[in-house]
Amino acid sequence: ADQTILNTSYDIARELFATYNPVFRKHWEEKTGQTVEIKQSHAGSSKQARSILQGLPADVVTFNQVTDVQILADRGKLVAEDWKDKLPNNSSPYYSTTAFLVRKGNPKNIHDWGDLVKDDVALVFPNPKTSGNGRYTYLAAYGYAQDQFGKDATEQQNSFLKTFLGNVSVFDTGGRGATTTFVERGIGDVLITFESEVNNIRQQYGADDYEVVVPKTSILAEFPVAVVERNAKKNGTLDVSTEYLSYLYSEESQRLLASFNYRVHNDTVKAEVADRFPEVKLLTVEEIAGGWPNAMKDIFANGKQLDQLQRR
Amino acid sequence: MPSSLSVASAKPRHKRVLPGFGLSLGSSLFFISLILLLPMTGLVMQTADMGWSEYWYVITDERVVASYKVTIWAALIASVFNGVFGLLLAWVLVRYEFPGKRILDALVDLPFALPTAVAGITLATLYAENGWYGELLAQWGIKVAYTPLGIIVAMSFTSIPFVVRTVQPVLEELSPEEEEAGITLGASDWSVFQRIIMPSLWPALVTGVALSFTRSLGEFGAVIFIAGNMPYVSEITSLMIFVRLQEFDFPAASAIASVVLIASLVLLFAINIWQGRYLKRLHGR
Amino acid sequence: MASGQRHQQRVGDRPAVKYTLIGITLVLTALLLVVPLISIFEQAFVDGLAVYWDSLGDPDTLHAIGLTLFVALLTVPINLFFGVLLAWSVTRFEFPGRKLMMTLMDIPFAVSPVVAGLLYLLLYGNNGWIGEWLYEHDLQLMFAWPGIVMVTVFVTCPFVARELIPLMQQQGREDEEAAVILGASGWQLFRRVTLPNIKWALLYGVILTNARAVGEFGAVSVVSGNIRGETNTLPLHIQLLYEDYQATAAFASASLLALIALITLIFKAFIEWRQERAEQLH
Amino acid sequence: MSIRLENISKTFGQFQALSPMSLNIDEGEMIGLLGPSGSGKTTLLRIIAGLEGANSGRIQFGDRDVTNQHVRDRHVGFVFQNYALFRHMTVADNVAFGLEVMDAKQRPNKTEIQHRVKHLLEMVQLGHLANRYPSQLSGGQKQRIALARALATKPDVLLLDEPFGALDAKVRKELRRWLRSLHDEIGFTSVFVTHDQEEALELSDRVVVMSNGHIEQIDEPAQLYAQPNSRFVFDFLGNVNVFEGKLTQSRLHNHNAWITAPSSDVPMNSGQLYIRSHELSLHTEASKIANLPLKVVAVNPIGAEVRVELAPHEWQSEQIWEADLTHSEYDRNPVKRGEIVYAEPRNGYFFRENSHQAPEQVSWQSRSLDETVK
Amino acid sequence: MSIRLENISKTFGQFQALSPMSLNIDEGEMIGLLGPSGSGKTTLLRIIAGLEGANSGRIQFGDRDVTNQHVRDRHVGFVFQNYALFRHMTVADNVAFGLEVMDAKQRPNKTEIQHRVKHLLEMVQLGHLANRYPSQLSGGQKQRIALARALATKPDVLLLDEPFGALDAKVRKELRRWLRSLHDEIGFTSVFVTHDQEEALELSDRVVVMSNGHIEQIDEPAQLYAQPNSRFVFDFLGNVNVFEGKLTQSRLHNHNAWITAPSSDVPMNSGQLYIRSHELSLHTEASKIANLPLKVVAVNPIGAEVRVELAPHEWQSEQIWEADLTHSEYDRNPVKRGEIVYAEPRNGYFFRENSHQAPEQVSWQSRSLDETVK
Ligand SMILES: Nc1ncnc2c1ncn2[C@@H]1O[C@H](COP(=O)(O)OP(=O)(O)OP(=O)(O)O)[C@@H](O)[C@H]1O
Ligand SMILES: Nc1ncnc2c1ncn2[C@@H]1O[C@H](COP(=O)(O)OP(=O)(O)OP(=O)(O)O)[C@@H](O)[C@H]1O
Ligand SMILES: [Mg+2]
Ligand SMILES: [Mg+2]
Repeated sequence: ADQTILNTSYDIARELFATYNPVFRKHWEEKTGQTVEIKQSHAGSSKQARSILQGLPADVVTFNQVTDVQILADRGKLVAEDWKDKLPNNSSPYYSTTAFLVRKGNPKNIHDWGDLVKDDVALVFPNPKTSGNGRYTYLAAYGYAQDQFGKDATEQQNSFLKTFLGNVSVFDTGGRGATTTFVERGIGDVLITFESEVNNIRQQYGADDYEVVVPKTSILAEFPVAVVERNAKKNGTLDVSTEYLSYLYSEESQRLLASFNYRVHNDTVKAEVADRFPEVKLLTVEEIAGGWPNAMKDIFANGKQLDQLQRR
Repeated sequence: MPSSLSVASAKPRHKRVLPGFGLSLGSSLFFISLILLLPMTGLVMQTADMGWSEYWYVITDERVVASYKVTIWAALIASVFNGVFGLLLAWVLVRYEFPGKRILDALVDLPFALPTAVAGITLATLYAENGWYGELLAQWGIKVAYTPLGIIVAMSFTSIPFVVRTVQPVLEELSPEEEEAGITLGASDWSVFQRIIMPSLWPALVTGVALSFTRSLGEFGAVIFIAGNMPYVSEITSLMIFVRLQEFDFPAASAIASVVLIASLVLLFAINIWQGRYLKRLHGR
Repeated sequence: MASGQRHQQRVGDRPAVKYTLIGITLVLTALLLVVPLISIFEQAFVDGLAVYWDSLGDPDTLHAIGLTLFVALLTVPINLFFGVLLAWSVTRFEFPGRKLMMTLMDIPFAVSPVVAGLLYLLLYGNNGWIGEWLYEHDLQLMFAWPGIVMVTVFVTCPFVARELIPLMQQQGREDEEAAVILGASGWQLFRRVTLPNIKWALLYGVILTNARAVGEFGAVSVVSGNIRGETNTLPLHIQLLYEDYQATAAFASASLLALIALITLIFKAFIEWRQERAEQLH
Repeated sequence: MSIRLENISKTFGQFQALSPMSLNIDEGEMIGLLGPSGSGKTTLLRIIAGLEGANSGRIQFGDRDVTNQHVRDRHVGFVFQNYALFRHMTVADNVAFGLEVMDAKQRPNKTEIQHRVKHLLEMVQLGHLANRYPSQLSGGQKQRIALARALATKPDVLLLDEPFGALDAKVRKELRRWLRSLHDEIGFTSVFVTHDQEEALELSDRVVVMSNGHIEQIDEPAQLYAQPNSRFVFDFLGNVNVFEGKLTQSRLHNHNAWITAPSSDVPMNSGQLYIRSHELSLHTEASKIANLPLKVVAVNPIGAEVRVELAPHEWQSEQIWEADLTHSEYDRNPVKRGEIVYAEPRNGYFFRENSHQAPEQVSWQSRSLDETVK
Repeated sequence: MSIRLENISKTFGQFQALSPMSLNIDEGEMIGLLGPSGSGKTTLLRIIAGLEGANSGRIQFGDRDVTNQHVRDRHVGFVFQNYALFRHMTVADNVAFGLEVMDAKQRPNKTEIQHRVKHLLEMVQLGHLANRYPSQLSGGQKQRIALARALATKPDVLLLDEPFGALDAKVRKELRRWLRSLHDEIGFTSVFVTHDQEEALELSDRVVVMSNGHIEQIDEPAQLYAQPNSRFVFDFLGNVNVFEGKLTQSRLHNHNAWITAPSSDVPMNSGQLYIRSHELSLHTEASKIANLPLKVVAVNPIGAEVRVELAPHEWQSEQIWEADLTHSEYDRNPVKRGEIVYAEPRNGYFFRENSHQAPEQVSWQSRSLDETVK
């Protein structure tokens, strides 16, 4: 190959990019006549960010955590300060939201966040401390509470969240672990995870045993992408890297992304798959917690809101 | 003759008899420094960045302290269980002949070879309430997976070879005569075991249990899949380190890691010294 | 007239005790070690043999197997070499700090593998003082195979020495002194007198080192970078497959690891058996 | 307590360690098992103790058939070759062990045990070492502690495996005496193993000589010495010179050397003449009795006797000869290294060629045989 | 090659294993290091070999100062106490080892090595065992192989640590003779360690008696036996009876027992009289020379002499006495167990109370001292 780039991505995107890469390779060859080889690295996105900071020579990142890209800009000046503005939609070619997976027939009758704090409902979702997925879940619940009880009703919000956290049976460290716990170990009544993953699970474990419930309010989970400019420059792959990310916005790519159960921005594709993605009121992190940096600082940091609510 | 006197009184330089002192000690020091100690400087430098009070604050965080308790208790129970089971395994492997002994011997090392995550997932599969063991145990009202009990199971699985492999050689070396002496004096098998065999096994057994204990303190992969990771209940210290890493807080992660490391080293060193004393009593010099 | 009677003079040789203990051990081992092993294979074969073979034939899996063996192939000789020297210096000479050295040797047992990986990362990663120098000279240690080898060496380094030290202490240095008096040089001494005496322990150390090197996950995962087809070792690959909802493929690979381990261990048992037989012959 | 072994045999795998043998030991007797390495001494002792099971045969202690009894119930004292003291226990604890593990109903109380231990330690003259560990004791001290431990439970039978094996001559001798007096005082029946003929002869009431898993001879020491009934026993009891000769004209010939048959009433034949080293005298020329030219190899005038080593001169013998002279004999004829001397036997034992019978005693002296042999 | 030790001393940590000592060994001499356990014999031997470094002092082999030379370069043969044969090599390979590890330029070629090994094995009479492994040999055989191995490189100095320690009396004696003849034949200088006085006296040209890291005495065997210069040496050489008495009226008294001073030219004093066991005669009543009533404890009429054990009767001695009688002496007065007899010394050695001087020889015989002592 004329050029080689390394795409560093979150752990469950292996299949996705394994499908996207040949598409892009063809596109790039048509466009420039050059061949490109794309290497993939998959692991938890925080860990990936850490690795890049310590020298993993990634050219592009495709994460499921805005903070993890941001840290590359903040700590290592590896990514442009204004990376969010480099590509449309906050540099998020696709997005998803937090949804529920319940057992067949929805025996506990779960329809929205409010149903999750019932006494006899056991929840499974990954640990917000270790997993982006978990943080989204927590923020979504928080957003619902704000929505429900009013922005200032801190006490009610807290008591809701406390019960919500108290209903958790198992805190796995990652989304996949939580899934296994729920599906294979048969623990819990509701698995809370990304909508995209919920569909994955149904494909993997059979559509019949589980039902997806998408709550009326939820959170906008963006899947940010960025070029690691310092590395790309060093490797001389800036152009192809940029194109690798831009091309994710093409109609062909968006269709591909939708087929992996992600929500996309391209209107044509959106219309095609509308039946699969019910309307939801999507709150942004900005709206719920004043943006990721604040969320991390005020909610997830050591001893802050989450810790306080979890205290015995 | 003054000249010969002065020669005679000069302290002779004695060359070491066996070759390779310089080479072996040099390489060992080099190896230990490069592979073991140099990386430790990373830990030291990370923690040195924070002040003492901050260090103290990080390592005494309420949730972290809770995790110490869980981890230490679980590791303690797991290593004590391993002490008993490992001793039994070693005993059976050394003392008896039976079909399948070699396979049993080989199986002992299995936990070393399996990636810890695989071990964790597999154990979780077995002990979950819909797993082979979980179902059985559920009838008795015992839950293992996703409780502190699960932590113990995972820890003891990953560290059992330490006990077996340290006790086994010592048991093999044990002379039959002391035992026979005990029996001719009229002692029952149990008193011989307890009063004659065990005192000779203690050093090895304690070392094995200590190694198993320290390994359990540090275990992560196998435990998190089965622990449930509930705050204050089933969060282990390694998870706390992992959380700090996820938060990109390297100094805090290093600080907590240093607590575990120092505790382990102190324990091992103390045991080395104790063992030296104990053996000295048995062997004279 | 009594004939052919046997007495049980060693403790625990009474059949009741013996078979109870063997029974308990076998049951416990079956429950604690064998069933998990079976469970791995069961999950590997849920979808049938064809799927099993397919998942092992995947190029990424093949590469991961190759890389894992390559790492083990480098790690084992390094640790063998230094392990022997370490054991030699500790058992054959008296010097201040000997006890300390023996404790330091156990550091890898005391350090959580993830922390071990982190230590290396902090030192050789871009933020470390060595790392910066390495970056400037375009030397990629971390997130490439050298880093993987380094942490694997770290994690497995005590095994050889730990196997050798008790044996060499017990054997004493008289044989070697005899050889020196007869004029043997250092190398001759080692090859012709020491090595034949310690070869079984050495082999055992190698097998443990190998088992652990092949199976190491935590430390390697920190420094590997997880680049598919490049720095993914088999344990990492298993993790990846699992995360990616390819449980069957993951367990197929895991079963392969278990198999590698079992084969080396059975190989060990075989060699021990041959040794015993040889001993009985003379 | 008397001990009765009937047809005891033992094999290890294919190897016959003991051929069927019987042995009766009287109450209060002290029996020495003597034999070269590998002759089965330890095996026999362990079978008596019950530490090893016999393949066939029966063992009785007094009237009690103990064949199928466990070691524990045979109630014997056993002293191991290398002492087998419990390394992690003090001397006092070692001695107390046998008492402390007794059944609760038989066990003396704490102070009683302490008292007994103290007494035993004083008996072995080591009261001051009660709190030491075995590793801090010398060989002789260890040995005594091992004995005290074995005696603590007042066994009727005491078995000792090479009790003085690793000690130096002085300590050995002391302990030997001490054991003998203890034996006579307490009156237990004892069996001990040794490969030292002097020890066996000096210490035992009767000696059992073993070789290759057989009993070669059982006799009182003096009897054994006077009438060894095989070449093996003779050889093993030591210090013997062998003259192998062909009978011609009532002389035994070996090349140029010869010895006359002492008198016609001993029907001599070709065969081997065994002569103990103190039954030789040395002369400057051949006598009527014998022509045994020997070259003096070494002279060792130390102690009660002068030991002269001699190499056969112009005739053949497998081994160097040795003559033990009294100082006065030596003074009469002070031989020097390198000299040729002529030996003359006083008494000897004759083994016929190709025969496994007991030897015939021959004497060239006027003094009657009985007296010499006593 | 002669060996010269000057002011050699050695400490292990705080413990002084050897106090500064000097020793000259002539070329071709055979020296025995004799002493009780822990007296530093092995340490001294290892220092000569270079296996241990001395803390001070100088060692010369011939004209060569080897103090700072490595073991390898000292070119000595060393036979270890427990042989230290290479377990995984055959007998032949063991013997060949020293030759095979020589520098390429010095090393004999393959066939030459084979030849030499064969020769050596024949020399130790074990040619037929060339292909066995050490574990298949008996103790005596191992010992010889260890010797052959040490001799293979033709060392000028041969050092042996308790070469006959673990063997039985018969084998021991045989090997002893064999070693002596080998020594005389090849002519190396040898130093061997033993704790057996008989062995030391019989085998060595000179004996070095050690105790507590000191050299007590260096002398030829006969001289050592005749003139031990300290209580320690006397005691250690064995079979000695001690009479401790106060001088009153030219008699040494101990309770009711007494011994007269032999003649006025020996200025006697209170002190200890050492009498060897063959220097005693037994009588039915006290004589003018001595009144030493003793009770016969045991009579052992075996071998060249009759050994009688005696307990002091109404006086005090730390140990049992022993008298070695010739058969004719015994026949004249055949004492019985339990009888009271009166001993009379012939020769003795007198150690003054509170003095560390060499003893004075005393004799009650008409025969001159020189003759007795020879
Ligand atoms: N457990 C065993 N297995 C096989 N052979 C044995 C065993 N114990 C003893 N033997 C063999 O039986 C024979 C007699 O052994 P035993 O120990 O009784 O000899 P011993 O007379 O005590 O010799 P030593 O003086 O060397 O102690 C020896 O040839 C020995 O090798
Ligand atoms: N490496 C050592 N460290 C400390 N002490 C030692 C060492 N080697 C010997 N000693 C001590 O030095 C003294 C002399 O020991 P050495 O081995 O020379 O005695 P030995 O005369 O050979 O005794 P034995 O007859 O028991 O072999 C002993 O008290 C011994 O404990
Ligand atoms: Mg024996
Ligand atoms: Mg010694």
